[in-house]
Amino acid sequence: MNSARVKTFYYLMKLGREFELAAKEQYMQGNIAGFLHLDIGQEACSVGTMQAFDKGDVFTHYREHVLAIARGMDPKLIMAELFGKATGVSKGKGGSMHLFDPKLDFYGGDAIVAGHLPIATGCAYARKIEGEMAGVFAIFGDGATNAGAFFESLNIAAAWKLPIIFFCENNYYAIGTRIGWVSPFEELYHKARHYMPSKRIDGMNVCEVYRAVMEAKEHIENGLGPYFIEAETYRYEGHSMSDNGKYRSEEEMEIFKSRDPIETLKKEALSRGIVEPEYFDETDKKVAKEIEEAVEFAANSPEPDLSELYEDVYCKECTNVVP
Amino acid sequence: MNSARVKTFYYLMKLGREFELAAKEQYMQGNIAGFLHLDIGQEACSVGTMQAFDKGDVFTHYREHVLAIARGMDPKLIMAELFGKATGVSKGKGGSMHLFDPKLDFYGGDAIVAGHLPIATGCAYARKIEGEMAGVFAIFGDGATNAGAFFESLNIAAAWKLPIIFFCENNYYAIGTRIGWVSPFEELYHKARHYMPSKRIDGMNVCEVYRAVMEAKEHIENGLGPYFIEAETYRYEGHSMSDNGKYRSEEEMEIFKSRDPIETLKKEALSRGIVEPEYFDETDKKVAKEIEEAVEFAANSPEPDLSELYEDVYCKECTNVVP
Amino acid sequence: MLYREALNRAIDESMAADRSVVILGEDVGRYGGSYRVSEGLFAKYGPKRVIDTPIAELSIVGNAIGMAIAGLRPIAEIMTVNFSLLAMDQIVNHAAKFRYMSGGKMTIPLTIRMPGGVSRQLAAQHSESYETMYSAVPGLIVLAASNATYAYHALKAAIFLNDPVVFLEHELLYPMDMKFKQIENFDPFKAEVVKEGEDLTILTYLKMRYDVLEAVPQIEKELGISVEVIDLNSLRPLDMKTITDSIKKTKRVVLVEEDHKTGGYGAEVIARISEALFYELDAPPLRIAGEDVPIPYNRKLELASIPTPDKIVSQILQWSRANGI
Amino acid sequence: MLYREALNRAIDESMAADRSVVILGEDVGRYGGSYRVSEGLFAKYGPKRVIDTPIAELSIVGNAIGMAIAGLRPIAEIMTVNFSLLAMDQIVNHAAKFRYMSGGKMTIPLTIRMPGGVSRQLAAQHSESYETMYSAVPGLIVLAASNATYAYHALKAAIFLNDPVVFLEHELLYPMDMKFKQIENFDPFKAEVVKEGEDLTILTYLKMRYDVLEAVPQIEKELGISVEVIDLNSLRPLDMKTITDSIKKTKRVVLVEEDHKTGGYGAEVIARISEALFYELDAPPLRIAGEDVPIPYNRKLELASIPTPDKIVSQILQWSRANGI
Ligand SMILES: Cc1ncc(C[n+]2csc(CCOP(=O)(O)OP(=O)(O)O)c2C)c(N)n1
Ligand SMILES: Cc1ncc(C[n+]2csc(CCOP(=O)(O)OP(=O)(O)O)c2C)c(N)n1
Ligand SMILES: [Mg+2]
Ligand SMILES: [Mg+2]
Repeated sequence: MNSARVKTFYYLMKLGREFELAAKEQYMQGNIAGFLHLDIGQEACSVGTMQAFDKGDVFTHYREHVLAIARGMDPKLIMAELFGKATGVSKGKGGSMHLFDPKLDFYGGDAIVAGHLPIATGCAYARKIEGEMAGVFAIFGDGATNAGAFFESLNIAAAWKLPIIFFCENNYYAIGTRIGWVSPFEELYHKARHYMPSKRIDGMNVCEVYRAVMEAKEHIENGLGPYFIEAETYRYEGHSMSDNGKYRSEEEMEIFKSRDPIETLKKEALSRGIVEPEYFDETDKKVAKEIEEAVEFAANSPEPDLSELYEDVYCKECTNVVP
Repeated sequence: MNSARVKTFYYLMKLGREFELAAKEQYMQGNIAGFLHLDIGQEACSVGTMQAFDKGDVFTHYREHVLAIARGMDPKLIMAELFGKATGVSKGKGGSMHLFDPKLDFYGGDAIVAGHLPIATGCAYARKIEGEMAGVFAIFGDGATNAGAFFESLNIAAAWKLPIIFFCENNYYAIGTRIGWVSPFEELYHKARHYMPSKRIDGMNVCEVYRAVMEAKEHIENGLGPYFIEAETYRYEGHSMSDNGKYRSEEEMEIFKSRDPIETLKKEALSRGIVEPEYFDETDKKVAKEIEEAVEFAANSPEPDLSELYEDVYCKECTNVVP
Repeated sequence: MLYREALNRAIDESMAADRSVVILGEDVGRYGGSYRVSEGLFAKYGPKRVIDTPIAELSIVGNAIGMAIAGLRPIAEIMTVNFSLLAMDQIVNHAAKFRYMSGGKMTIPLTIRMPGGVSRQLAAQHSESYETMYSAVPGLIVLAASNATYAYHALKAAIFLNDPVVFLEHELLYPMDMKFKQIENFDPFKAEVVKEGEDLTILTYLKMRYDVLEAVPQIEKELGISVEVIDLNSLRPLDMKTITDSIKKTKRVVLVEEDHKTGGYGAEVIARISEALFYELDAPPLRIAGEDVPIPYNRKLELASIPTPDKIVSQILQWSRANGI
Repeated sequence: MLYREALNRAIDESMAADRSVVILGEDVGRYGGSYRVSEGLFAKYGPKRVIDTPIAELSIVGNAIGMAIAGLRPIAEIMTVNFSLLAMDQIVNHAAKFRYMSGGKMTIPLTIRMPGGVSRQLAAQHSESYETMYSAVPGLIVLAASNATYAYHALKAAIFLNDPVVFLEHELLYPMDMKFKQIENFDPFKAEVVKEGEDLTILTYLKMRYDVLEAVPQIEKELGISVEVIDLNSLRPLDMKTITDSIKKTKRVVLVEEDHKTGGYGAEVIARISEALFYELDAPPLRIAGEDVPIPYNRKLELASIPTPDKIVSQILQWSRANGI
């Protein structure tokens, strides 16, 4: 890994983490409501994947703030969305779970578990027949791998050799349900074997995530069909703000915290002398400022106008005629 | 295989085939309507499975006349159902696709592809917690193996080690769609691997089907969890009476017809001297008579009374109050 | 022109005109469609644009949404309306909501065709009408094609609209030979006054249009009145203007639908009329609809479970007697 | 008693009384239920009867049907009503139809609990009310619990009924502390006259009951009338008798529901009233309902999308002016 790349990893993971911490705080202050799913602990997945998969379409679920940031979405616009403001990326109508930006080919925040997978698969189909082999990236949790929609997507993507990467963030829990209680095995890449190349990686290590996705990208771009990656990871917080995460043991938490993606990268970069020590402090300061600005931007933004209620239900041509 | 068993196989397969031929004729005469899915060519699956799986619950799809016969349902009552008569096994309300008989633990004729699989799986759960390890038998086509409901069922059955046999009749076509067009491989037992023991057998050979199900039965009865069998088979007729089956080649048809389950069994039994030659003629006559009687019974049975329209929507206690 | 030919032509012409139009569904390709609606298209446009799918309705619609996001204009065929329940989440939670929850950034130009209704002895799992469910969903457009002219024009319109459209067809209509008229500036959202009349408005749609038209002469004769028949065509949006104009004239309204009465689409129509045209009505509105039972297989029971011309006549006569018409 | 405690108690007592009662759903076991309805049950009844399922709603309901066939009395919990769309095929094509299509041989004693409604800024994919869809299905029973007393008694009744019941709960009610009364010979199918009145009948259910009750004093004051409030409780069957008795007295009816107006459950209620009680009504019926838009995240917009006490007052005042009440 070259220095520039490692720096970017660090910067984005840090930005992501600080964003989440700020969001948490704002939630507790009542400026954000609804379901808020934090990505803390899983930043290596969000950042490593988006750095590698830099073209093509991205479909994601509701735990997507950091993914969106890593894709290039302005944290200001995300924070404003969380605040429900008119300046938010979805005009305040979507909230934390729905951060859409077609300009970044970023579609998501689907709040129906596995619901985005058939959509991603269909998108991959369209890209393929148009000859755009950058393809599609679809990310989801361990819980999603028990859903019919997930399996149908694997089957179709494999049958039609579609350019799509399935990326499973296996953090072992779907809310309070341990994956092993509801799946015959916890190593979920087995579910994709016989359908496509499929591997399990360390999702706490951003470089490993990056490399795996680069490999997968080459595979799909060469028209070899879909690719499956299972990344072992962990969320430090509860499932959402209304969950205290108490169903997990302290030991388990500690094991994963000792593998913290940001700390690991920093230590590694320092010990191998890839990045100069000052970089980290400077970056931390820069990030703090950016996040502060994002919160400020969100706080000072206007709420959507009431007239927005009936906007965006239908397209303009249709709005005239449909109720 | 002992002589008695082979005789039973022959008798039931012949009875099934003649039943189907009679049903076809009655359909063309206008005495049967709706969707009629014939099992001709697939009798080894219907008979071999039910002879082996002689206890436990059976869940099936709409191509189920011969399965029902092999389970012990009276052909008269099935034919009457096809005629839509009050004496039919479902009082004329279900028709060909819906032959239910809880007394035989026979639930089926589900006309939603793969729709019965989660139900069978839930039934297996209940049997398991009640300690009844005879378990459940669920039969379905190749087309069903692409449905979310199928995958969810494999996953759950495996996660909870349920006593259930998944039996796939791979006749290569779902109506006019060749399985290879919509699945990454045509050998469908791969879909169950990693979840449970899983094998592919010759579904045109009733003895092989029988043996495979016996093996599977032992597996589930011993509490080892689910078992998957893929049986290669072929339907000689179109998907239903409204399909001429023209999307398949003559050669393909001939190959399978040369493996005809009834003829194969007869030849084998004769050449190995397991069954005396007279048995076949006698049985054919007996079968012809039974089927004739079934048609007669159906033809002479009364139609359901109009008052039946609002019967059976709700249970008796509820009928008084619900619209 | 056969009803199914009208649909075929609409798809064919749309595909010829715009290469972003694709069709997907079970057996739509090599087989030509289970009701032969897509016959010939596979040969003409090839497997990339005429897509045989696995039996996985959730994915048929989900995939189509993804294609729409990628810039295609997919037509998803659901073999029978019943199976659309497997795709309900994709239709309602995804297709219908993406535009709104993205603050207008997402556009899902998607047409979902669904044959439905009570055909001939297909029994409970193959004989439904789900217009209630779909027409209740903000973000969806719901059209119901009763005839070749409407089917052709409305399907073309649907394909080129930038919103998801649920396009309902009736299984018994496919082989019917119908008059066909090419129309300029067609408005798919307008109801059709099929027959003018002065004393009673009958609202209907899909196959019931024909049962109503069969019943009308006898109703007119027995009651000595003249009946106006309106085919709603578009269920969401509903053309309240045409309905209102008619009821202001006739002062009476009957709605005929094939679906179960309780919770049928007619409930919404009657509720709107009762709210908006209360003072115009000279008699209580009447719904003639399917019975509140799953559809039975036996033909006699099946016919007893849905409106027929005879039943339409007798229920209207009974209603007219009760209300002194 | 908290609303959720009433539900918990109903389940607990049912499980204690009959070992065939089991509960399954996402996080219902070790976690205690995402709204804490099943708290304590796992410890008490163990993993065989309190079943943590994968995120696979189709299978949750499908499995439950299979359990019911095997002789159990499953309670399937769908975490939020939106996700029930994934199970729609199992609910509508299977649970609701098996008895009928088997000629009465199959019995599916199944309760499907679904929290729903507009909670607090959960946005479009988590804020629905699907009572329209379920109450339109022959073979289903649909109950809607607005309060602890009804929740407790009706849920117990549902569990021991021999037909599939869709049991609707509202997310905002779970933590509400409510009066509770033990009732003998409880009838889950009966509507409740919450408040008697002479001049106007307001029909409502679920959370809107509270919004209506909050609005009523001002309506009574401003209009100088007395209002009768009825909580429908049971949506299928609908207790037309209680409704009829009330309207015969008051001559006016308003229905308040949280769901989108177009195609909401209220349509059926208003249609029935308009058909059956036309001559009793002195004013057009009125529906006060949610707007026809997906539910937005922003709080102000969210509140604008559903009825509130203020809006109930103002819409009724406007309606009364327009109709000279
Ligand atoms: C179809 C559906 N069922 C249930 C839910 C409720 N729910 C939201 S997130 C979640 C857990 C998902 O877990 P996982 O896929 O592992 O992702 P993670 O949250 O761990 O990132 C559940 C059950 C939902 N949103 N959609
Ligand atoms: C969910 C669903 N989708 C589509 C159909 C229409 N349909 C009925 S049978 C069938 C083909 C099934 O093929 P397969 O599973 O291979 O069984 P086979 O008929 O070959 O025995 C289809 C598509 C259906 N009944 N249910
Ligand atoms: Mg997880
Ligand atoms: Mg097949």
